Amino acid sequence: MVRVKLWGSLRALADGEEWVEVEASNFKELLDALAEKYPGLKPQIKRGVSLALDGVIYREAWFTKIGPENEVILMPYMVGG
Amino acid sequence: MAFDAQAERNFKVVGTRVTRPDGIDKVTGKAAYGADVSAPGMLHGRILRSPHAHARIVSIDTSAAKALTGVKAVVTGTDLAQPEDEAFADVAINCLARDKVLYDGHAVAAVAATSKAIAKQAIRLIKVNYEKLPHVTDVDEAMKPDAPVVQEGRALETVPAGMSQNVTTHCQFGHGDLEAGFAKADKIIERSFKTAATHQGYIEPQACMASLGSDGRGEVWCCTQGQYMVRANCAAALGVEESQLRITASEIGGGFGGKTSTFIEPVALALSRKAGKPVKIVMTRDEVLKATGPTISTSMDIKIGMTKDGRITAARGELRYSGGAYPNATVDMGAQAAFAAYDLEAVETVGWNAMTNRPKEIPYRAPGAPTAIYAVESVVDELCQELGLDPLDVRLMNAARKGTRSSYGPTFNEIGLVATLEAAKAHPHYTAPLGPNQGRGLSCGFWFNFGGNTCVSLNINDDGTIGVVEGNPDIGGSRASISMMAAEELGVPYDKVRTVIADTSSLGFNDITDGSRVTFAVGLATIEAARAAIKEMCRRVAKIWDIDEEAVIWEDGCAKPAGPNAGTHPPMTLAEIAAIAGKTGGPIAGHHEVNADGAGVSFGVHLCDTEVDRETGAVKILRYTVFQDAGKAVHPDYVEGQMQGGAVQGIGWALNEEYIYGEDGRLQNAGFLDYRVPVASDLPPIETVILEIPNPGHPYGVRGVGETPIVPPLAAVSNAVSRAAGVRMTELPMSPPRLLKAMTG
Amino acid sequence: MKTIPVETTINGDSAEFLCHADESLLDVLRDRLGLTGAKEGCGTGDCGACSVMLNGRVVCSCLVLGVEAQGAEVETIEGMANGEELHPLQRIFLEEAALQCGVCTPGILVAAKALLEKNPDPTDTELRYWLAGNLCRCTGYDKIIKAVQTAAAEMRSA
Amino acid sequence: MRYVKPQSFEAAATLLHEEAGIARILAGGTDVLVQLKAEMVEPDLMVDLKHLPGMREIVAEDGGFRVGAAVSGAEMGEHAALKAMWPGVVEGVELIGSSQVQSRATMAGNLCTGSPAGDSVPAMVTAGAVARVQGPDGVRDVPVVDIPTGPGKNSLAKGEFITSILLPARPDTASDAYLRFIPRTEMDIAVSSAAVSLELDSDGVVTAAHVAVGAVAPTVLLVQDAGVALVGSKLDDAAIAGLVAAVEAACNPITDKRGTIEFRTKTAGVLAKRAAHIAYARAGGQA
Repeated sequence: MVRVKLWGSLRALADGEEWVEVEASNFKELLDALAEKYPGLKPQIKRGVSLALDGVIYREAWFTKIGPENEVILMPYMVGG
Repeated sequence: MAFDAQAERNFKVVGTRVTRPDGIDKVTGKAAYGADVSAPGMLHGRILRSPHAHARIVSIDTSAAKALTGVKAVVTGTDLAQPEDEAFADVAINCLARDKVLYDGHAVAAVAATSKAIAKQAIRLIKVNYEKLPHVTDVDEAMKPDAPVVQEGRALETVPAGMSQNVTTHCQFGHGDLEAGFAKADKIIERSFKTAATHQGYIEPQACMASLGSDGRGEVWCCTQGQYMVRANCAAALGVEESQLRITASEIGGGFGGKTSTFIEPVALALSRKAGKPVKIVMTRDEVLKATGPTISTSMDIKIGMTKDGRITAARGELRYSGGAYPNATVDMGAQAAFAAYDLEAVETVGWNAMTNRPKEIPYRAPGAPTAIYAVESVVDELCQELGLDPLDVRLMNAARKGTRSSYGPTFNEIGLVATLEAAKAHPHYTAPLGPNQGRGLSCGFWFNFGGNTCVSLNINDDGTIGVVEGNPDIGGSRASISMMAAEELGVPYDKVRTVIADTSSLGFNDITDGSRVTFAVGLATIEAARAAIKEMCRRVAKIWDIDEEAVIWEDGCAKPAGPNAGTHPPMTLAEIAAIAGKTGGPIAGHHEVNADGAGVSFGVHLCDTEVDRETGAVKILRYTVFQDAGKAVHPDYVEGQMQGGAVQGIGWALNEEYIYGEDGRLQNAGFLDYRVPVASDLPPIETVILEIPNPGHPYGVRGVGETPIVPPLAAVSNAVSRAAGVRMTELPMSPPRLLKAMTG
Repeated sequence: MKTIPVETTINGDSAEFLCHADESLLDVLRDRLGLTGAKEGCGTGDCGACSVMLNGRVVCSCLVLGVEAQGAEVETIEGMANGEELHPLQRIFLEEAALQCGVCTPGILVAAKALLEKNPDPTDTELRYWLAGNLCRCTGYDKIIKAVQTAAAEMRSA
Repeated sequence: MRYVKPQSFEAAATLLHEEAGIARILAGGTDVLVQLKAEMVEPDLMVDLKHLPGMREIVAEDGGFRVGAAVSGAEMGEHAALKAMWPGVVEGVELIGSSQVQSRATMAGNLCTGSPAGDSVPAMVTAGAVARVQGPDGVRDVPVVDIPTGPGKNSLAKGEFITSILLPARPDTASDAYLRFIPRTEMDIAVSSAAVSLELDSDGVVTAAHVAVGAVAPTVLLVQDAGVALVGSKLDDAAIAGLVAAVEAACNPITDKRGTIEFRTKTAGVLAKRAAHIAYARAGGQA
C-alpha cells in the first residue's frame, strides 16, 4: 500500500480524506487506483497532476517506482513562464 | 538523472564566460526575428479587433472588404475548427472570436492583402454588428453572485455550488491546526492586498509568416517560445495533421512566458489557405498589449501570527486571481508558492480564479508566485517592524530547510534558502547606512522549476567538430550553455561545437522554453547524447585496437586504453576517430530523449534600498542586490543576466506597470508611453551574488534560474517603500499618486 | 497613392528607392531596402529599437518619413562594423554579455555610439539618461551600461 | 497623402490655406507620425518646412534669441548662450522625449500640438516668448501664451504656421527654471509641471516673477497671483506659501490614467516651489 496526500480542494472529492491509501508500485498504478477508488478525482487526473516523490516533483513519469516507504504527494500540474 | 558522483569536478568549459554563438548576428543586425523575413508573393495580414469589453457578435459583413482590389482573403471565427479539447478550443476562439467577444481587443476577423495599406483599408470595410453586454474587469466584482457572466459552464468540479459562474478554479493547500497556531501568537497581522495585471513587455511584438496549401501542408516561421506548441495549436485550430505542419522558430525578441501561446499563426494559416499565398502578420504594440498575455490581476488576504521573538505560529492566505476571460489555473501555482519559504506548523492557502473581461492570461515568469509572495512577505515585514525584530533574522529563524514539510505538501530535500539568507546577511548591503526618507526592503522568493520533454541529437562531424540539434528557442543565451555542456562532456574546445535549434520536422517533440527548463533539461539531454556518442567512439576504437570495449576510456577528448591495456596504444583524439568513422561503421552520433524531472526548487533573496519624495510620492531605487542559488552556473554572465532582468521586471511591477481599464471596460494604456516599463535611468546597478549549491537532479548540478528572480522584487520594493514612507503599502503598483495619498492621508 | 522617388545615402553608399508619402523611414529600410536590423517595437518612438542616424543625429526611424531621407545621410546598424571588424561597442557587447534576446541591441548600439561621439567619457547617469529611450526588457540594463563604459574607455585610449 | 516641400513661407501659407482636406505641418514629426500610426489622423497633405530660411537657425536678436521653428531640442541644448540666458526654457525643451526624439522635436511643434502637458510651453510662457506666425495675409507676432486654446487646439487660423519663436532679452540678475513630475525618470508625459522666471535687484529681492503651470488645466496657465506672491521677497516661507496657494488655487485638472485631481494640484504647487528656488539661485540670489 502507498499513502498519498491529496491537496485540500480535492478532499471533498475523496470522502474528505487528506491521506488516502491505495495499492500501487508506480505512479500510473497510483493514478489508476485513485481514479477507481474516488471517481470524483477522475477529471483532475485527466487534466493532469504532478507527483512529489520524497520531495522531488515529477510532472508525468508513469513508471516511477514508489513504495510504502516513500512520501507521495499529489500536486496540480505545474506550468511555467 | 542524478548528480555525478565525481565530487569537486574540475570543469574546463562550464563556468567560463565564452562568447555566444549567435552574438555576431545580433550585434550587426543580421539575426532574423519574427518580422524579418518575407517570401515571394507574400501577402500582408491584418486583424480586426473588438472595441467592446463584452458583446455578442450578431453579424459580420465582410463583402465590402472582399470586394476591395488587392484583398485576397478574409477570415472570421468560423474559418477555424472547433477543437474538442478545451485548451485547444480556448486558443482557437482567442485567435478569432465566434459568438461573443470577451475583451477589448479580442480578434474578430482578418484580411490578407497585397500591401499593408490595402489590408488596413480592408479592415475598416468589415462591418460587425455587436450587441453590447454588461462587462466586469475587477476580480472582486467578478466573484459577486450577480456579476456579469463572462463564460457559462466553465467551473471545475472543485468549485463549490452557488458561486458566480465566473469562478472557475478553487484550490486549497496546507497542514496543521491554524486555530491553535494563531492562539500561540503574540501578534497577528491580517492585511488585504491588490495587484494590477502586468504584461511581459517583450520588445519584439508577435510576428509570423505562414503558408498552407489546400493539401493541408503548411509552413510557419514565427517568434515563439515553443515551435511544437505552435504546431499543436495550429493543427487543432486548422483541423490539419501535425506531421503536415513544419514550424520554424525565428530568433526571439523576448518572451518571459508571453510567447508560450498562439495568437496569430492559426489566423495567418487560415488566410493563406484561402489566398493560396504566404501571409505575414506582425502585431502592433497596441495589439500586443490589448490581446496577448498579461499576467493575472489579484486580490489577496494574508493573516500571519508571530511570537514576540519572531517565530511564525500560523499563516493563512486567500488568493483571488483573475486570468482574464478564460478558465485559468495560475492561482494553483500562487497558492502553492505563497508560504514555501517558511517552515510552518500550521498553514493554509486557499485560491480562487474568476473570469473577467480581460485578455487571456499567459504565463509570465514564475506565474502566480510573485503576487502571492508579495502579500506574504509584506505581512512578515510588517510583523518584524511591529515587534522590533530584524527581518533577516526572522526569515532565518523560520526558513524552510531540509526536512521541512513544505506549505504545498512535499518534504524538502537539500534546499538553498538558508545559505542564500546567510549570504544576504553577510553582504555589506545589509548593514549599509540609510539616510532620511530612505528604507531597506527584503524579500524571499521561490519557484518550482521544471524539466520536461526534451530531444537532443548530437553529431560528430568528420572534421572532429560537433553539431548539436535541440528544439528550444534560445531566449537568453542557451545555445552557448548547451554548446558548453557538450564541449565539457566530450572534452573538446567550446568553439568546436555548434548548437542549432531545429524546426518541428527535424527533431522530436520538445516542451516550450518555459519553467526555467532549458539549461537544465536540454543540458541534461545533451550530456546524455554526448555520453552515447562517446560510448560509440570507444566501441569503434576498441575494434581498431582489438581490445574489449570496457578497456577503452574517454578522457580529455581522447579514447585511451585503460586497465591492463593502459599505455598499449597512443590515445586517439575525437577528430582522429571522426575522420575514419566511415571505415569503422558509419557516422557517429548520440541522441537522447527524455521527460526530465528533478529540476529542483529554487530560492532567492533580494535587498532593495529606496528613497521616497514625501511631497510627490516619487520613489527612487538606490541600491539593489540579488542573491540566488543557481546550482552550477554554466555561463555566469547569463545567470547574472537572468537575475538582473527578472529583478528589474519585478521593480516595474512594484512601481509603475499596470493594466488600466476605464468604466467602459476598455484598456486605456495600450502603449509603451503609459504602460511604463523601467527605463535605464530609473535604475541603479543591479548587484548579483550567485550561490552554487549543486542540484542533485542534474549531472553537473545545474538548476533553472530564469523565473525565481521576478518573485522577490514586488515585496522587496514594497517593504523598502513602506519603511521609507512610514506607511504600509498594500496595493501594486505603488504609483506616485497612490503613494502620496497613503503618506498624506 | 503615388510613390515618390528618393535619393539618399545609406551607410555611405548612395541609394534610391520609391515610397509612399506616409511611409516611415523604418518601413522603407525594412520593407523596401532589406535592412531589417532596425526593429519596430512600438511604432510610436517609445522603445528606440528602430534607432538610426539621420544626418549625424540619432532618431527613431519610425518617427521619420521615408521621403525625409531625400539628400540625407542615414546610418544603420548594418553599417556599424567595418567589414568583418566589429565596432568596439559591438565586440564588447558580445564579450560582456550585454544582450540576451538581442532585439533591442541594434538600437542601443546605434544610440550608444551617437553618445560616445558627442561625449567620449559619460558618467553612468548621463549614459542611463541618454539610453532611457531604448527599452530593454531582458537585461535590467546593468550589463549594457557596463559594456558601453568599457567600450568608451577603450575608444578613449585608442 | 501628398508630401510637399514649398519653396517659400508665402507659398506654404497659400498651399495650406487652399487645401480642402486635412493638412499637417511636418516639423519634428514626433507627434504627427504617432497620430498617423494610431490612425488618429489621416492627412491629405503633409507640408515639410524644415528647409526654408531660418527654420533651423538660432540667431541673436535685440539681446534675446530667435529660434527657428524646426530647431530641435538637441540643437537648443547645444547652444551655450541660449542655455545661459533661458536655462528653464531649454531644460523644458530638452525634457521632451528621448535622445532620439530630441534630435527631431521642436519647441514650435510642442506649442502648436496644444497639449496642456507640453514640456516646453510653461517656461516659454514665463519667458514672455513671442511666436512669429506666417499666414496667407502675411506675418504677425503672437505671444506664446495665446497660441494654445485647449487640448489639441490652437489659435492659429487656417493657413497659418509658426516660423520662429523669440525669447526676449532679460536682465543679468534674472533666470528661470522648469520642473515636471513624471512617474519614471524619463519617457513620460508630464503629470504636472511648473516654470518660474524671476528678476532680482542687486540685494536679491525679487522684482518681477512669472509662474506658469502645465497639465493642470486645458491649457498651460500663467498664474499671475503666484508671481505677485514672490515679488518683493527673497523667497521666504511666507512668499513661497503664497506661491503654492496661488498655484493650487489656479489648478483645474482632470483625473485620468496619469494622475488624479488631488495629485496634480498638490504636485504643481510643490514643483512651482522647487522651480522658484532653482530660478532664484540661477539668478544669483542668496536666500
